[in-house]
Amino acid sequence: MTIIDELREGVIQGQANVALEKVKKALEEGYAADVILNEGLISAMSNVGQMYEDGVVFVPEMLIAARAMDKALQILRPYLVAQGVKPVGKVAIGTVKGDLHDIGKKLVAMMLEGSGFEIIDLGIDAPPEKFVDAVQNKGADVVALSALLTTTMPNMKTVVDALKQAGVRDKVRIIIGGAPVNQAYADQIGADGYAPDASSAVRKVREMLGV
Amino acid sequence: MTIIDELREGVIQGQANVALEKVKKALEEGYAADVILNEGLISAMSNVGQMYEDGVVFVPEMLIAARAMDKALQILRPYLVAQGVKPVGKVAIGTVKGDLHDIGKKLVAMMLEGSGFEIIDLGIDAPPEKFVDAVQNKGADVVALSALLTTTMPNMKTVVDALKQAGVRDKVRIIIGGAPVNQAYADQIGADGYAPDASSAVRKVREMLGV
Amino acid sequence: MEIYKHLAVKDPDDLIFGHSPRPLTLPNGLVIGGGLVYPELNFTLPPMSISAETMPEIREQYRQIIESACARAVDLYVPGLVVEFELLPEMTRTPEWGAEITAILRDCLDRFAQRDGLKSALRVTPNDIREFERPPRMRSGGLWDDMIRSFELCAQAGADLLSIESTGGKEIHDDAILYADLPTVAYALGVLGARDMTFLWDMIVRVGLKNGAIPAGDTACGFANTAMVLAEIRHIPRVWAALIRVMSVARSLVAFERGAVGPGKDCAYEGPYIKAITGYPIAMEGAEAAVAHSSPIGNIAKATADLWSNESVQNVRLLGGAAPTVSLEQLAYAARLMNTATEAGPHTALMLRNLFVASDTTYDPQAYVLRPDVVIDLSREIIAEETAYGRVRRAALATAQCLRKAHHDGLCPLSPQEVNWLDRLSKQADTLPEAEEALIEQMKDQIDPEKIRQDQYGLT
Amino acid sequence: MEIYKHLAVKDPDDLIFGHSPRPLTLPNGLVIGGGLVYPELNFTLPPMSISAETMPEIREQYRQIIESACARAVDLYVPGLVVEFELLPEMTRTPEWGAEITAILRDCLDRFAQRDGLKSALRVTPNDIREFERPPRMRSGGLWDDMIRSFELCAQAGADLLSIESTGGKEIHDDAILYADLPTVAYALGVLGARDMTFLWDMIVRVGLKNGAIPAGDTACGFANTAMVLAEIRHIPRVWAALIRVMSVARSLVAFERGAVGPGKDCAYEGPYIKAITGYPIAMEGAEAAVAHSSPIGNIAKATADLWSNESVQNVRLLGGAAPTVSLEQLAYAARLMNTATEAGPHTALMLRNLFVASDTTYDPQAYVLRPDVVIDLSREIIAEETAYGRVRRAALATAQCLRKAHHDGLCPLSPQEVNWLDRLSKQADTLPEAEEALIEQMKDQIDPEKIRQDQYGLT
Ligand SMILES: [Zn+2]
Ligand SMILES: [Zn+2]
Ligand SMILES: [Zn+2]
Repeated sequence: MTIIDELREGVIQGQANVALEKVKKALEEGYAADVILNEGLISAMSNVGQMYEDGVVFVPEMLIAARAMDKALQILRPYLVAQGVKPVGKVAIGTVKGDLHDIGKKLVAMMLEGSGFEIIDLGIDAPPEKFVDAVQNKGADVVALSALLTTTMPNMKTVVDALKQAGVRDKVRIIIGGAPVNQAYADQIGADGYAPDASSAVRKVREMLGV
Repeated sequence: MTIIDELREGVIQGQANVALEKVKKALEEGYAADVILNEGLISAMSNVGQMYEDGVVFVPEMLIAARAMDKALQILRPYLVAQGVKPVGKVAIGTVKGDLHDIGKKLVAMMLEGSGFEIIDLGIDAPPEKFVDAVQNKGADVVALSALLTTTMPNMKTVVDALKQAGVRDKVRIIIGGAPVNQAYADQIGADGYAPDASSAVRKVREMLGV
Repeated sequence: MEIYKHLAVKDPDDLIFGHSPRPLTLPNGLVIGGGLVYPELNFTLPPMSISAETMPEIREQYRQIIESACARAVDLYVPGLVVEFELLPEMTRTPEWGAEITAILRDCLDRFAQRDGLKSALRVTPNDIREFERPPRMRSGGLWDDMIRSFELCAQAGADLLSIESTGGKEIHDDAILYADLPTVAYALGVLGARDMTFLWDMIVRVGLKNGAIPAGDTACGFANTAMVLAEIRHIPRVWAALIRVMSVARSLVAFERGAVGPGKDCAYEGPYIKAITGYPIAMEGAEAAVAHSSPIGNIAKATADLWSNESVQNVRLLGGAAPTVSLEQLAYAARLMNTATEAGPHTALMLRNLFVASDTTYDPQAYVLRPDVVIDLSREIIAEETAYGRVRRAALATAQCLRKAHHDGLCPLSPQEVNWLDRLSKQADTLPEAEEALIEQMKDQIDPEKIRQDQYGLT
Repeated sequence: MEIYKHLAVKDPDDLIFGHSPRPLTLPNGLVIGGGLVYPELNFTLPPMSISAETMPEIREQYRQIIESACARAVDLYVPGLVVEFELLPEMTRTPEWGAEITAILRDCLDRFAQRDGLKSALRVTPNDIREFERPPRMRSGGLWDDMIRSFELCAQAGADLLSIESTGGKEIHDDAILYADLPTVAYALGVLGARDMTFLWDMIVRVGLKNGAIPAGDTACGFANTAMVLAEIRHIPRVWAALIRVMSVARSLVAFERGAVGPGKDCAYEGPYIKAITGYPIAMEGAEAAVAHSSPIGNIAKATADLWSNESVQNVRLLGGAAPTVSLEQLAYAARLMNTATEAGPHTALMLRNLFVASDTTYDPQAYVLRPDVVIDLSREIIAEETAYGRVRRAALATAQCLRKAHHDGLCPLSPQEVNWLDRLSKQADTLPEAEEALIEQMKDQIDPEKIRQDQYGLT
């Protein structure tokens, strides 16, 4: 078992400290940062994601693995920067204004991160300006909007309109999700896509960015 | 009991032959045709309508009374024409294209007739041209549209559009009814009103024509 | 051809949900009427137009409906599922469209059968589009041809069960309901309807045999349910609707005499009579069908159901998911309760059945005539006659008497208006001639040739 | 303040629908928990924005909803009706709006009471809007003030019953569910939630007393139902959701210790425990609430209900009428069946209850923990402790053991993954300190001050 294998195993088991150790060791052993990232961390998360889809594990195992990956990433990040490794893409994600639902958004963010995306988490009850700011000033390639209430879903359109107003609509892809929305609603408000759950959100975002 | 009272009673009881006899007798006695109409026939139907609203009788009693009134009207009509009595208004009524439901339309027509309106019955599955013709060539003041299916209700809009196309939309009031429609739908397709049942349809049509 | 002279169920206690004397076993092993009650899910489109242009959207909607409903069925461990696809008229008039949707549903049901072991059956119900021509041609013409072709193509596309809500005689029946004209109702059901069913069901049975689909059953929906809905909104007396229900039995029975083997259609509330007489399993609907219409028989309809249906729900979105998926869950729990009772033993099942019965019977004569003991009694009367008309007449006479007694005994108290109408209708029933020919003769003058072509019923 | 040390219901056979040891009698004579089960109808708006501009349309919608639902209730002869108006957050933030709608509902219910003799009660449930500020201030600030004012104005506008779905502790509970972090769940429910409920319910009881409205009850909706929904979509293990349900009992109980008298909230599936412990009547929801969410307890939830609810349905149009009217009919038939059984006598009622129970318990541990005998056993364990935290801890330990035994005995078979998780969670429960202070100390480092203000819970 190589150190990369051990790292992967540590992340899958959700052992943050093991992951931390193994990343350090891998760097010492001279592995390139992008190799550690792709073959260690992202591969581990994709593994866990598959187990989840197969019904072998639940979300807690995924989240605990993601937490381990996060810890490891903190060590790895400076090396990635030095090596000039860019994230697959940057996603600004938030639950729209008036809506306090956190869970769906959290899962999508976690799975996107596990697939190599950089996440700008705008939190819940997020006003349109925050999304505009993320695109204008923080380089978001994708805006992901969540709403769980039929009364707050109209605020998704407000965000789309604000992005238009700010003249940045063309620079960004918009994806929406949440119980009350669907593809037809995405079309109607001028979003680029809709995803019914976290796994398909990752597929959809990849598709959108052609990665 | 005057002969008019006897006529009224005959209609209420749904005795067509009695109604027929009494109208003849009233004419012989020198009653004016409009008096016989208003104080005999229409008054009787309004009486039956009230009993229905009070839950004392059902629709069959009303229909049988209306049948008696119809018979009497056949005798009376030439006298009304001679006297220059006009109906309160003319209503062209039909179930829209693709829809075969008859009952709701029938009840509305019956109650309108009982209130002194002249009815142009366009039947069921009625194409837009029939409604246009009724307005252009038969003097309909009101077009009443019925639909019982969500799949045929869009054909109500087709009729409204056809009336516009033909340039007669302003000459006529349009009222709609039937299980799947409501006031909001009436507004949406540009009809003038909506009625949830036969009694309110009569009220609504009266209101529309200011009679 | 089977003429029913004896009851298949003689003891009221044997007339119970899940069990029919002649259960139906499908090739995939699903047994209907063999002990378990299954949900029968129905659905339709939200308000939209049906045309070649909208067909892609329509296909997608049916795909989503069936996918989501099957997933929920698996989540809820249903032991079996029946899906009814009731075509929209446009889909029968263009038979290819109906067949396409049938194929979509078939495909999804097969996938869930294979992947999740979900046992299912697909009932397909083309429309009786003959009435689109007025007066209708009942045995030939373009509409007839399209209707046959719809049956054929749907059967070939994967329908397991074939049904129809046939309308022969309805041309004059609607008015007869509204005018409370009992002889015309008897004529429409017993003379016209029965003759039409004979011709029509011979065709459906042939198509079924040729294409490996089961001829299931018909319904008096256009007759007795029209009356039920009118009674619900207080347009006609409830006793009148109850009489029409029992009078409609003889008409629906014709399908079975010609070769239908069940399960009867969900909206055929005459189903318990059909089951008592023929022994074939039936679908019923009640409380969970409030999505489609209100009814006075929400619980009692469960008493004798082999399939439990929601009648029809539009594919609109509710908080809990697509409305058809929501219906599936409600049906699944209702069926699960009945099956739990069956599993607990006959005594428990009978007690639950009796609760369903007791729940509704005192409120409405339409519920009263679904009491298992009443069903058995009146069924016995009905099959004492050998012709459809004779049975309709006997049904009218016996039901009027039965309701009078129920009112008198306080088992189903009626309002004074209802009692008055029961008398009026009863007197009308008394005037019905014994001989069918006499009624035909009597009707000759009254029939409006602009409404109905009597020659289309083999009458001259 | 009442501390519950003894069970109000000791015999599992006495824990049954319609009957509670301490029924509630309203001024109009409606008795809840006195023998009959009534429908409790909930409804909400279809997708639309809530603002001053849309308020006229909103008023009209509520007017139509209640009018149509009451008419159907009369048509179906319901012996009583409870209506719940759960405000939308905007209506609590502008308390006048919530009060306006309350007045509209009140007016309609009064009209139907007078004209048709429809006995009813109006439950009004303002929102816990404190969470709109993050981290929330729990005991002061503009949101708190608006929330109190909403209770006051709604009570003055005619609410009979006051409820809330309070959220104290939820700031950290959501994550704890997702991470399967049992100590944090215990802390959120037993330490934070219980403290918040004490403060909050003292306020609600005061408002109720002053304005003549009855403080009814709270629900662990934001906690245990969040877990249930996540279990339903397979995000978390079902045993985890079942544990959280029973752990939540101690928190919901606080409302009753502070003066709530029921009926408990519909979505509080911990209700049977509340009823067993306090003797107050409860609302429950299940199969008919599929309009709002899927659930594994569709039938068993009926076993102990005094009010039977649909949770919430949007005012959209179905073939059978407005969706709330459709729900009303479904609830009416469900309640009628239960009342028919009650009328038939205790033996029959108990048999129906047992069918509801048997129907669901083998499929899901969340159903299993609602078994009346399990409820009584675990309730006894819970009230053996005197503090909320002690009760939460005991609930976790006892429920884990109970589920292990149920699996072992084949009463509620679990998948290998579920068994694995039951072990993991059970081990976490074993590590819970006996003393509340120890847990508080232990949590100090873990709490993120950006998420929660501990001082708002009387903690330093
Ligand atoms: Zn039907
Ligand atoms: Zn149907
Ligand atoms: Zn809730």
